[in-house]
Amino acid sequence: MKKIEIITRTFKLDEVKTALSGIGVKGMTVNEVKGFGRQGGHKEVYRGAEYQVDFVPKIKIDVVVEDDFASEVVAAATKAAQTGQVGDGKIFVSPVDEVVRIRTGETGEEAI
Amino acid sequence: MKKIEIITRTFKLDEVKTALSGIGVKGMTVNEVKGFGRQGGHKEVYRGAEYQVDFVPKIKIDVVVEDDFASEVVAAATKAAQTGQVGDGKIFVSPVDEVVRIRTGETGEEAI
Amino acid sequence: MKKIEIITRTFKLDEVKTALSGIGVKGMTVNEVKGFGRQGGHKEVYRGAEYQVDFVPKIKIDVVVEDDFASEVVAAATKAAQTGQVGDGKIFVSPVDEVVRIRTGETGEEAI
Amino acid sequence: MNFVDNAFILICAALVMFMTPGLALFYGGLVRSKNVLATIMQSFIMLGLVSVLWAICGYSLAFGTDIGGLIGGLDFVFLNGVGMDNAGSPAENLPHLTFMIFQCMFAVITPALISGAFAERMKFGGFMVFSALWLLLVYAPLCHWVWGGGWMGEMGALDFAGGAVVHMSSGAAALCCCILIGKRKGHGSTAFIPHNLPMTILGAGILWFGWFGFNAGSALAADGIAANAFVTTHMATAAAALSWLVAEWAHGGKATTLGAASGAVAGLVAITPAAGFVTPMWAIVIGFGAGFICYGGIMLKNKLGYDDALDVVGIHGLGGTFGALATGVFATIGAEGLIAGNAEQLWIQFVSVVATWGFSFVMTFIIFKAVDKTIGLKATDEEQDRGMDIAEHSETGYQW
Amino acid sequence: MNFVDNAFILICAALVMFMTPGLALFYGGLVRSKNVLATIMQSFIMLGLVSVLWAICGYSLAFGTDIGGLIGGLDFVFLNGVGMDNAGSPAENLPHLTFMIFQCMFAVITPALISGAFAERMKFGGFMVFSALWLLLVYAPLCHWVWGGGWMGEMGALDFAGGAVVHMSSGAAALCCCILIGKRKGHGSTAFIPHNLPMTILGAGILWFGWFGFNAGSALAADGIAANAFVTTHMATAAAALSWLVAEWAHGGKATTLGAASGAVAGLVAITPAAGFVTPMWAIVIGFGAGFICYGGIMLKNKLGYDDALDVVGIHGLGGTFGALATGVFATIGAEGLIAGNAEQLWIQFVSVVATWGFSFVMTFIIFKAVDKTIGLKATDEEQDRGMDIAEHSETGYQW
Amino acid sequence: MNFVDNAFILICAALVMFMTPGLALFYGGLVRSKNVLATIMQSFIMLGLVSVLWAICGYSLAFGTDIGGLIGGLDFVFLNGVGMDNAGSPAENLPHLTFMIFQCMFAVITPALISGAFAERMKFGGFMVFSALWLLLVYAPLCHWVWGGGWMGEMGALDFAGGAVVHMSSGAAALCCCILIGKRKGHGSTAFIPHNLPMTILGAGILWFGWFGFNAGSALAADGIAANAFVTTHMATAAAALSWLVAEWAHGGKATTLGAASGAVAGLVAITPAAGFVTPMWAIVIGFGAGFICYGGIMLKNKLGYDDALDVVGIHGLGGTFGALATGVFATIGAEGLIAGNAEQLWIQFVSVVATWGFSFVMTFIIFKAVDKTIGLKATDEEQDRGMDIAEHSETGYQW
Ligand SMILES: Nc1ncnc2c1ncn2[C@@H]1O[C@H](COP(=O)(O)OP(=O)(O)O)[C@@H](O)[C@H]1O
Ligand SMILES: Nc1ncnc2c1ncn2[C@@H]1O[C@H](COP(=O)(O)OP(=O)(O)O)[C@@H](O)[C@H]1O
Ligand SMILES: Nc1ncnc2c1ncn2[C@@H]1O[C@H](COP(=O)(O)OP(=O)(O)O)[C@@H](O)[C@H]1O
Repeated sequence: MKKIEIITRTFKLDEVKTALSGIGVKGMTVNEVKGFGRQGGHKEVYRGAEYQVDFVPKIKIDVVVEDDFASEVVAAATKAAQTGQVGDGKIFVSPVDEVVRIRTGETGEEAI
Repeated sequence: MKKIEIITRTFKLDEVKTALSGIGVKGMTVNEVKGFGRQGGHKEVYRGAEYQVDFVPKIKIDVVVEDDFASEVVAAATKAAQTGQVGDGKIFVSPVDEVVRIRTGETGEEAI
Repeated sequence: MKKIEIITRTFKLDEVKTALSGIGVKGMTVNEVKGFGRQGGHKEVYRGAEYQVDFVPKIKIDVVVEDDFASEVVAAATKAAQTGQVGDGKIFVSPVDEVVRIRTGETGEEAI
Repeated sequence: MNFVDNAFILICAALVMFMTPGLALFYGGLVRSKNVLATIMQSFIMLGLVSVLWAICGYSLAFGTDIGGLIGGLDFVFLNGVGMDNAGSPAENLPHLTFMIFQCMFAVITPALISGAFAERMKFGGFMVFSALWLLLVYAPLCHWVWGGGWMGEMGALDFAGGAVVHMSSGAAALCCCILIGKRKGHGSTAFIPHNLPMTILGAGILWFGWFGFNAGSALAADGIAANAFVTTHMATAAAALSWLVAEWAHGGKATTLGAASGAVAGLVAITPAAGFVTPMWAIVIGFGAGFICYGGIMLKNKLGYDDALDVVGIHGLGGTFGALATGVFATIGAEGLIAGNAEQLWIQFVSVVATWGFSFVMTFIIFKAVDKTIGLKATDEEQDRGMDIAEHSETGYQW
Repeated sequence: MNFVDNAFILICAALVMFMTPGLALFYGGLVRSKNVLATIMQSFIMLGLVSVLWAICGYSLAFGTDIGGLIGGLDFVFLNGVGMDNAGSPAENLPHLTFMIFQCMFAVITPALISGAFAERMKFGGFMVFSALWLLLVYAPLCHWVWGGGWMGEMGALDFAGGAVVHMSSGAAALCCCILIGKRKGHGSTAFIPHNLPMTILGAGILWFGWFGFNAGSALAADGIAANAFVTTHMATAAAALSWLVAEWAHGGKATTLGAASGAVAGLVAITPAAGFVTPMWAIVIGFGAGFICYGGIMLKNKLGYDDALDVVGIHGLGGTFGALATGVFATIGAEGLIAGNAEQLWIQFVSVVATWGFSFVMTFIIFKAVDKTIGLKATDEEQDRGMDIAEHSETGYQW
Repeated sequence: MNFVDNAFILICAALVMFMTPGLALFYGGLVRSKNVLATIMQSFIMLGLVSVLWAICGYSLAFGTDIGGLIGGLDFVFLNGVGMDNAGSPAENLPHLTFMIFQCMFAVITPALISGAFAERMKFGGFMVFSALWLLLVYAPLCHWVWGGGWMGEMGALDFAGGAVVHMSSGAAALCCCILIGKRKGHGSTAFIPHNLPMTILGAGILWFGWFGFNAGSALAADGIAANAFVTTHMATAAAALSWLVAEWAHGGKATTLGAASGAVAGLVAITPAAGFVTPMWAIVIGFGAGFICYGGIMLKNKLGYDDALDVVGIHGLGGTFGALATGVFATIGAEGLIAGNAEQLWIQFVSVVATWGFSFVMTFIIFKAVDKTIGLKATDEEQDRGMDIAEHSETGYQW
């Protein structure tokens, strides 16, 4: 099985969720994160002193899926999250050895 | 080594922590996340307009352990987190190549 | 490619970021987490009742890099985050199969 | 000069002043966290901008010697002749300065109210210019018409504490602005859920508290009328908080905390023109009505689809209008409405409603267009995505 | 009629009104974030519910013509005969409406106080019915007994601003409710840590501020007694904030911010019955005592194990009782207590304490059981897990 | 005795009391979230500590029978002879207790102001001892000098509501403390960004509101002077909020919400010594000046590099000094300044400025050193890392 981590803009959450649901993803886990990258941050001012804030709010969506479903999920997420502007984010795919559904104790692809 | 990600109900944090400590886990890292799954979300109302909120607050507990300790950890976490109701969550196990303890620079199983 | 997860003290964020930027890391994703470990937590008091809070605020920095860049990143992060006191945190390195840059659809090392 | 009344009105002025930070929080809690400061700012800074303008010429335009029933003369510019005794004071019992500053607080909050309509997308620079012009070209004349010796007061329109001057005028301006500026990015597809409802409830609590100064203080004396206005204000507000909950419960199944707060504000608005003219039991009736009507108005907005972000039209526009008409119906104290057999009063109130909406809407339209063409008013989509706090003020509300 | 007193009491009434949103925040900050709105609501909406009931018949039951020392008659239902002058006013110097609305604010906050005991697990619908009944069946009679011409006042019990009427009555009701409703899910195993202490401190600040209206206003005139009540209120509160910190520091090693706020409220409660009767230095003594005693009461709760979520019994029940007895000891102004050689007063105070606790506890028991059987009062475990905000109001407090 | 004035000053005292929780929030929002409670506490607990000390001997040291122009005698220790009538009251029109408690609120907020300078690194125990000593050894004498019959008032120094007594004294103490205690860990390398600006704005709103009691109440009567002080306070504050924004905008390109709040406080500070002596239009001038000057002062701090965490020196020290001198220039009501042809007044003001800064700085130095050597004042780096809330109070501000 694969874990797909989608890091993208916060306001894209709904669109990505809908896209993934649409192709049959049944579950995902979302996290508010801060990203550092080419997009750059912004200036903040505090009583006349300027600070550069390098981190931009992003969301990270983790989805674990069967091996052969992974590329479809990646494609759907890419499509839904893309704006074409710097800062759209990344998708990371990594191996998962085992999945357990806590409620039932099921394991493997059954458990996803 | 293995990374075990336990995604479960927020109020189960203490029980899972105690269970894992009980079998000898020395460290873990916890995250507040939002989950989407079979459990479904809830309705919110804002001045007469209804919104469906699909995300439910969950916690994610990351534990990195030696390979042959992993299944015991998974079993203990499953037991502690189970309520039997939809929404109990998932456990994902994935490979870790290397671990470093920042304080000492130790690596590998020493560092866990 | 490798994912490097650096879990360390919150006030080390800037130093680690600067160190990694310094050796050429172009992007990273940061998360506020709570850590449980040897460092121990603290006592809280609420109207005369004492509670032990086991979790300490930490930050987790995720960086995905090319395979052969990984050890350099780990070394730089270790150096920047080290105070020598219990609670400095851990670095976990794990395999990543694929990376996609959402903006362009590029994949692999191009996309990092 | 009456020292009791002076003490009372000074304290009431302080209470009314406190409403503006209260409004800032009421509005601030309702927006998304990336816009909290910009929203708060658009209320808070009116304390700065409007007060100074009021001293320079706003007060004079509103309360200077009447010119043709339309506007005040320039006698009081730079607070010239506005002194520590009652010389020249429209309220003989009060030091002229006391009267002036009490009125100042009303002027401050009115443009702040409008800002709820275009929240989360208005640029700060343009907003300041818009508000300055609106104060001088809409608020000051209207205030003169009603309280400064102008035609509306002369006609006999009843407006105890600002149903027309404050609430209808800002409601009409809000409608105009939110149509002209257009929707927020994401409107219709994204849910704009309040980021901090406790902050909004706190704001509502402060508004309720301060409104006693607004309405009871409008008696301009610590007499029985003030007592009555105080009681009617409280009772209408209480009733409206309840009826909004009933409406919600009947409509959607759940009574909400925001509903209680919104209902309270609707009740405060509706009783404002009536406070000194009706009895407490009629105030309860007005309050009950206001909760239902303003709730209905917001349902309507959702149907019509314009993006009045924080429901200024539904609450202040509609609530103020209902209150003005209800005053024409239920007035029995120091004036006679329909139930006292004086149907004409209702007609007069109706005229004042139409005139206020018309005047405010048209003038707002002109001012908005002028500022939009010259300085620009709407933030870009990209700025809206980042949030107005960073885009306009280089600040963020919270760091956890 | 005295215009100075009218001005003073109207402003005091506004201050007392502000205490209820203050209480909402004080309580709201102490619960977990998933219950913040439901908790706030149970205070805030009392402004709506109780005020309307007060106008309909609550005021009349409390202050109508005395019937057998037990309850007021129906003379003032629907505020009939409650007017802008002092005709029929229990306070001759005040417009009847002013007296009525000042009393209304006391009625509003009392059931709100109880809600702290069953926080985080009470359903909203049942809560509303419970509170309405409690107001009419417990608060109104008690208020009549003490201030409306009833037997307790006649007996000579001293209660300057509501030690019995407000604090003991709500404390006793709180004890009864939290036993009957049972514990929150997780009680004993989970730590229920406050989610937003700055909000609680803000609430405490507002309470302290508003309480000047509560206690000084209870002089019903802007005289030296009011000045004295103002000063005793402030000094007792200050002393109690300090002594709570000392208790904490001696007991656990750390002085906490919540301790300072809790001590302040304990001091405010304890001085309430005494405010106009004791001198400022005795007020400091009472305050010091209150901090220690209420802290001790909470320790006791932790031992006894009932789940009085926000310590209404420990602070209002115990603090009010201590204050009532202390009044019997230290009264020297306009009344004589033990130190003035009048031991009987202490006995009278003791009788009033027993009667208040007994009456409130028994009546609350009956009302609670009746509502619980018919409508249901406790949220399910599943609802408590999701949080009362979503379960009962379909809202969440914060979105970051 | 005048009942109107009594009513007015009691309400004003309540308003001034409310400023201290307001300050707690103003400061609390500006620190990092791990220090929010400790920061709030250092203001809030002054309500406890200072009030009790004031009753015991502080009031007597300030207002007891003058001893050599330097300090008050012990006539009023334990509030001996401070009663419900005006016997012995420095203000004949007020009950002695009313005068005492109004002054008490000023004493409370002054040491609280200082705490902004050493925020995020001061230990609580030492802070309490430091503040107690500072109150008795710095505030009480200074208060006596200016208002209690001491040499500064006799010399003719004008300080309407506390430019010297409250703001310069705390500003000078702040400068001394922040140099002596040293910088926060991370100063210079880390950005210390406010964790909750809406909380700060709320605090500023409460301060503005309460300050009406501070300044208008300092007329000690509900007369035209009070009305004038009310108006000048509002206008200067409004102007300073605007001018701070202009300074920011000219300097860095963005007007900030914190700037509006900071400017408002700067204006409030600067008008404090002048409020009853200048006309509203000059107040606007003073306010405009204050915004620019205090903004400049903070720029200077950034250059000089001392760690005045929340800018007490820049705002209270500088603003108070500017206001004191401006009073010497613009006074025309009940006193004559430079523009009224009385250049000497400016010289007198100058002397009072130097004396206040000198006295407060030197005394603070001694007290700080003494407490630091015996009890210890600075938190360790490790404690600063964990946060003062956990280290000093075993609490955390928020749990989400
Ligand atoms: N190497 C990386 N490792 C982890 N996260 C990364 C990495 N590179 C980028 N990111 C994440 O992706 C986000 C977007 O990257 P950025 O370089 O700004 O734009 P783009 O994705 O358009 O190239 C960053 O804010 C960060 O959260
Ligand atoms: N495929 C998945 N990938 C990542 N997280 C998942 C996935 N499926 C479920 N989850 C997480 O597990 C939680 C519980 O899943 P859910 O389907 O509601 O119930 P259950 O675990 O009982 O089947 C979700 O809220 C989500 O956080
Ligand atoms: N086995 C583990 N799995 C996941 N996270 C861990 C593990 N061990 C430690 N951590 C994380 O590292 C942090 C520091 O660990 P700790 O044992 O306190 O000190 P040190 O790193 O100095 O040995 C913890 O707070 C926790 O977040």
